[in-house]
Amino acid sequence: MAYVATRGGARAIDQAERLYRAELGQIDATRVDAVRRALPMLIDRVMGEASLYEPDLAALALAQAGGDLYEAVLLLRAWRTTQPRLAIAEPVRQEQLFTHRRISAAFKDIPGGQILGPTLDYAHRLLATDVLQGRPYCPAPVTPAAIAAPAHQPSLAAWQKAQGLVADPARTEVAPDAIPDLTREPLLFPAKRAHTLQSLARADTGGMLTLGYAAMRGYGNAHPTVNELRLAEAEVRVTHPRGTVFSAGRVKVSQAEVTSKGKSGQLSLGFCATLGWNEVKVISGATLDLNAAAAPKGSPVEEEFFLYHTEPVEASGFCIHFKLPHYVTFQSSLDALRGAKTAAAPQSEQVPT
Amino acid sequence: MTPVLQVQNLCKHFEMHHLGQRLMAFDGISFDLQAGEFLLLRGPNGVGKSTLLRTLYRSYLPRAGHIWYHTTEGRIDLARAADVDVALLRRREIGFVTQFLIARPRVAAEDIVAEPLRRAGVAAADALKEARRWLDEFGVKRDLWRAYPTTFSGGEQQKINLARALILPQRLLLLDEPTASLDVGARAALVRRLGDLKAQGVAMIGVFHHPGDVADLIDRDIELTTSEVSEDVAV
Amino acid sequence: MFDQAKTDDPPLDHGRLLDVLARADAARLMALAETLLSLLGAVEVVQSRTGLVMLPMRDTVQGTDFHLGEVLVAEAHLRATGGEGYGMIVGRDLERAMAMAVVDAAIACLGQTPAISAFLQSEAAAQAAADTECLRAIEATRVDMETF
Amino acid sequence: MVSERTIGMTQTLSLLPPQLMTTPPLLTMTGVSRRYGDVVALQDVSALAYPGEVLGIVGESGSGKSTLLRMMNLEDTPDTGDYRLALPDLAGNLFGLDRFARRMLCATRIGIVYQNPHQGLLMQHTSSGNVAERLLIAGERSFAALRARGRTALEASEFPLDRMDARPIELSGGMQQRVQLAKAIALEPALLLLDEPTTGLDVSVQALVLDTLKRLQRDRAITMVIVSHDLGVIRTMADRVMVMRRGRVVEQGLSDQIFQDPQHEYTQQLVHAKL
Amino acid sequence: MTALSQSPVPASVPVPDAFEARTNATFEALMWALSRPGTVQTLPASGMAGLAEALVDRECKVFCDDPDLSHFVAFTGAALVPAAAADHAFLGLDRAEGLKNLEQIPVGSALYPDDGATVVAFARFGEGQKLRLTGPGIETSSEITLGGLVPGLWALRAARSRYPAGFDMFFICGTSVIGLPRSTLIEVL
Amino acid sequence: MSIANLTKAWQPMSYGFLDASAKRELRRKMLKAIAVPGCQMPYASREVPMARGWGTGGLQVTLTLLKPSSVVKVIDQGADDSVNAASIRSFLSKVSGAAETWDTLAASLIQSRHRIPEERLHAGQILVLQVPNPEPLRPVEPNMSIARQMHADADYGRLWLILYERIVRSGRIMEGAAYPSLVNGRHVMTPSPIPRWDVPKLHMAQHLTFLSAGREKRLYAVPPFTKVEPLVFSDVPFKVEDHGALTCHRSGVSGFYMNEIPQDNGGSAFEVSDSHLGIKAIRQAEGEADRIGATWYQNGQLA
Repeated sequence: MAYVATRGGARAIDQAERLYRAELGQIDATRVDAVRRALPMLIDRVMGEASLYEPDLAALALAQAGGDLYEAVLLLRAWRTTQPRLAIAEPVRQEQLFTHRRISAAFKDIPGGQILGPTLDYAHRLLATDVLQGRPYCPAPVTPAAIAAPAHQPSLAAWQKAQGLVADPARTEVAPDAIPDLTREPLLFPAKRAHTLQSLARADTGGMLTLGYAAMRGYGNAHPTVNELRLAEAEVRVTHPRGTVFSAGRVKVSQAEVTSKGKSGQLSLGFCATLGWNEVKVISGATLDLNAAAAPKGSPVEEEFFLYHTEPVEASGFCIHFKLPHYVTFQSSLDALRGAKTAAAPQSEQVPT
Repeated sequence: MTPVLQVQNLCKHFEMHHLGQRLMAFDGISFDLQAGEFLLLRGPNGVGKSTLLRTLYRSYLPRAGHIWYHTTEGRIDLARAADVDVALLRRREIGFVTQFLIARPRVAAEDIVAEPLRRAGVAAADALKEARRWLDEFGVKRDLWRAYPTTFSGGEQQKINLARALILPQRLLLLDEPTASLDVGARAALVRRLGDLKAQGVAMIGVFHHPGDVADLIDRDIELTTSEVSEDVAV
Repeated sequence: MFDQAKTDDPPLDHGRLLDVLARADAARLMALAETLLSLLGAVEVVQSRTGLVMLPMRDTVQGTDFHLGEVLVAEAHLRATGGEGYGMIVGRDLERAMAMAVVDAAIACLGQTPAISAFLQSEAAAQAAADTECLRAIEATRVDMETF
Repeated sequence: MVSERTIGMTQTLSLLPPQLMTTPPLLTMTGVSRRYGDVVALQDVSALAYPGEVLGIVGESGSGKSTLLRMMNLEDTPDTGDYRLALPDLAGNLFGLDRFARRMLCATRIGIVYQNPHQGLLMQHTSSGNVAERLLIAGERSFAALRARGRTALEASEFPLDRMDARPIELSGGMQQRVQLAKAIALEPALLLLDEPTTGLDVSVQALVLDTLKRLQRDRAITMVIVSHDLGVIRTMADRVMVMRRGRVVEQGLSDQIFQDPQHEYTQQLVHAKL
Repeated sequence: MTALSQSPVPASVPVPDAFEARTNATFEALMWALSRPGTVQTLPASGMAGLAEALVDRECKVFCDDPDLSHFVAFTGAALVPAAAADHAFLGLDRAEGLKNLEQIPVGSALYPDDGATVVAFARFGEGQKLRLTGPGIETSSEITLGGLVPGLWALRAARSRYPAGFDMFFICGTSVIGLPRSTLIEVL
Repeated sequence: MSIANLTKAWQPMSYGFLDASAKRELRRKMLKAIAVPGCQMPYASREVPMARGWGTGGLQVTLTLLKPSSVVKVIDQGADDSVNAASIRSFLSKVSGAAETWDTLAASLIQSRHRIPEERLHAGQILVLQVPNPEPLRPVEPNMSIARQMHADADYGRLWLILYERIVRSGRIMEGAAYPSLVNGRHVMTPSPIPRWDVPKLHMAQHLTFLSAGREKRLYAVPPFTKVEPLVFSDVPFKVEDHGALTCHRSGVSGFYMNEIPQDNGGSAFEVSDSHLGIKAIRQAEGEADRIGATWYQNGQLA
């Protein structure tokens, strides 16, 4: 009988995974469907951070990870890698958003009006304990208005630019193919604005809130006021082989602008948008964008700092990689350390000086 | 015999831009100087004797005229010679002796004196030996040789200066009141050295407050007369 | 239900009809496509797959286009003797994309036949109605600022 | 070659080309112009430095003198101009060299001492290490030789050897300049560039540093270009002086002539302000 | 080894399709060709199209002087560009025109050596110009002969190489390929 | 004919996990990496089903190379049964159908974290090293753009300076793993955090080595027969760890890199770090015909 190594790393990891998955039990389409229907806000958050829009797969990722957000995002991001990129859609423009919610805190009323849309902002945060006592909670239906809201709303920033309240920098037209893409090229600093906004769109919600909150509390240069916040649906406009542009469907997006008084007597605006509906993320992100311009080196609102540190997959991966064995490199350092100790006494004899 | 120096219609004036004025120093100076000849410049204070010496040395730029200087490689007009050529000649064969020493901190007296020899390529030890001989000759006390002249009295500084200026035999020496503030011993040493140099064929032009000190050396003199003309310059 | 639509409406342009097909009810679209398939003759499937479409957005502050992230889509591309058909829909329903491609191919080969036209009109109407219903609910959340 | 010398506003006196000096200049720069946006930093500047000579460049801040020195150190390329050093294996306009060749040339043949030691030194590394880095770039791979050559260079710069492994950040300004100097001369460069090397130092320290420079110049006959707004420094150091103003050379000449008989109105102002 | 039955990965053994198998084998040949400059490696199919499908797609800029191949390259999604903008160039180096194109090919820079292009050309192996190769991938030195190439090619390569900037070459002869990376020093014998 | 049979079955995963365009990008960069040995090539670095820092860079290179006939060995800290190695190996075989092996000699493809096997790799083998931080200049220059310029200039003076000052301060070079090494006389690389013991194995080797950092998005290569020279002074020789005289308490082999196992009695025991070499030695001792291949080190000395 040949010698067989019995330490069994393979067995251990297999059993460890079983132990984890035993807790979760069987995962079937019903459970995935339930997760998708029950947790739409969480699904949106996972899709935004994974930067992959597919609610069923996000639900599957959440079910499979038992709700561990970082695991779910990693699952979805990794799965993304197996799929070819077919096209780059036409850029989404604010005036084309099918808008569900649109508010501004900067003005009492704005052109197009304040549309609250779906929100818990003014709800009382009461636990529906009745549910645990067998009485289902049944939300009351919306009473529709007689007329429909306009699907598209005017841009507040455009009004502000027209009023000269906000700088209106000339923009250069970029073909969708030529938009910088940080999933295909490294992030270098000072970052291109397209990289910054893409990185924020994919960033970790909690991390952005933390750094954004630091800026809001006073570690930034500017106090943010929500200029315009939108929850909306965007058309995914693609090109038919014959050249016709059409919409392949709609996806949910969130978008926020925050503002504060800037230099030269104008307002400064910060911007952030993401896939899915996630208000805390876009307000935090817009605050970081607003504060980045004048941020001191090494401060949490400096672009390099917040972009490097809010990437959820890199950050969580690096954090947990410290669980990996490092004994070979540790041994090498130990050897160098011991060598230095023995060499320290007769130093001059060992080494030419 | 070719003269060492031929000065022709030399003219110097100063333009003072801030005053918008032109100050005439001298005009139409011409003379020749032979090897071993000693020429005394005479005239009242302010007449431009020192200015002429400095012009010959090219510390001042002449306005017009020529300063033909004869070298072994041919003649060169110091009035128009390239800066590098002037610098080269100053290192090799044209000396200027003043009563002012630009001493540098932390350089010993003997090193200052030896420097021209060092620059001329003499070995350090030989240069130092020669420097000490001249310090001794001019009566600088032995315990000062290693000291820094910045702290010396005017007279002692002047001795260092002379030793330095005269250590390297030149072909042309310009002497600007070298005897001023010298003690009797040093003055005698200076005159001895100048006599030796003259005997070796060095041509000299001097300005002396007391020409009697060098009366035996003088071959010829030139009297400068006042020609002060100030004119307004269109600026 | 096709007879509900007015058949004298002008035909939809290509972009509009693709919009409608991509959003059309899956079951009704499939049913139509199955009926059209036999009319197309030999069909070559060029592509039937899922993949990603990168979705850019234009920042409202500086006008910079940037990438929001990728959207999973199903794509179908086929060639029939009289023309080609293409379908792309958000999501991963490959059959729905194929059905869209079949209808698109049929339009390319046969034009907007009465059956196709009726389908397009009624789907467009249904989609508009769904949007209106949604927007009426949204309008209910408008804050009226001129009530004091 | 006849160099035109502008004297005042009223007359010109042409100097003759060198007649006795047969050695060619080590440094020849001709027609160098450089604009930064709308700002003219240098306008048709030419300069020569002969072997063993000390060329002083004087002018107020913004006159272009430091820009010119940076050009000599190949840190920047002019819009037009030619720059040559008469060194073996080095032909052609140095502004045409690529980054890599420039870096090697500057590391091995040109030394520079900056006004701000932070610019020339790695403040967190040892003083000897700063000198060693220069030797390492030139390919020295023996640790013993690095130590020995570092020590020699520091000693020549009159740096106290018991502090050779101290970091510059722990040293006084004068000492920092000595480390820069040691680094600059470690490879016996053909050309030593000094950019306000004593500005910001105490007067006594300044004198000591100048004295070290003088001594080096005498003992090693290194060609030097020294830039300073301080006339005293230039007068002490330079054989010849270039006076710069607004990116142009307004006057040049033998050091004693520039200080005793300045021709240009601007030079007269400078000299009178000093005296 | 224990089977990880519970892991949510498809249980069946995946099988590469023909495209995957072909491009994988093509790349392997190219990789070894470049790793051992001058050695002859075998491609799964003859011609340049196989290299194109293994290497280029919509993220690439390709120069191609053969119309048939251009059509194929366009199908991969790559942009067809002038030689001066190409990251991959499929050239006919049997004629002077090819040399003109090679003169334009990007060589990258010391800062971004990866901007130096990949050049693919046909050649005849075992005849023509004798070359001595030294550099990484070659233990001491080796000699090859490459024919069917326009004169001046090696001089142009030498003139345009400024290591680490430069371009990398593959020569194809039937299903055989030889790689000459920029790190190889070529002496024309 | 129906819509259902026109439609292809959903392929939720590509062969070898990576989609074709990801593989093409890696292929392009791998070729450039070979063409400029030791020079870090930036690449997009896709997410793979493993957390960043767990070998995602190595994994992408391996997945690009994999085919059903590949024979794959994966080690972490020298051990095939190390948890991370086992995990990666089983993933690789599952997505590619490639065979798994623990035997260095049998492998066509070896992915490793922190070690190079003790048996000599032969021509035709590919070693993929996982790299956490590919930038040797990071200790002297944290800014990535400036570091890149320093590589372009071959400006390694400050890297040498660190070594110089280590000797000045400590009397010897203190660098442990990831010893900076000059490749092909031009680019300095970090040879991944392998011990100094393993660095000479890269010099003029028969095999091809790829080094890939997933989180940092850089990959580089050492082709066969390429000079890899650790930065050392001519009079302060490069020293590998002092393991030449140690003996493995489990397999009895000596003269190889060892793991130190602290003992209850306060001392240390040693076991050979290349675990399968130890297994082969035990099998040989038991009279089995399990051949140990030629090793880089013999009797504790580099052969």
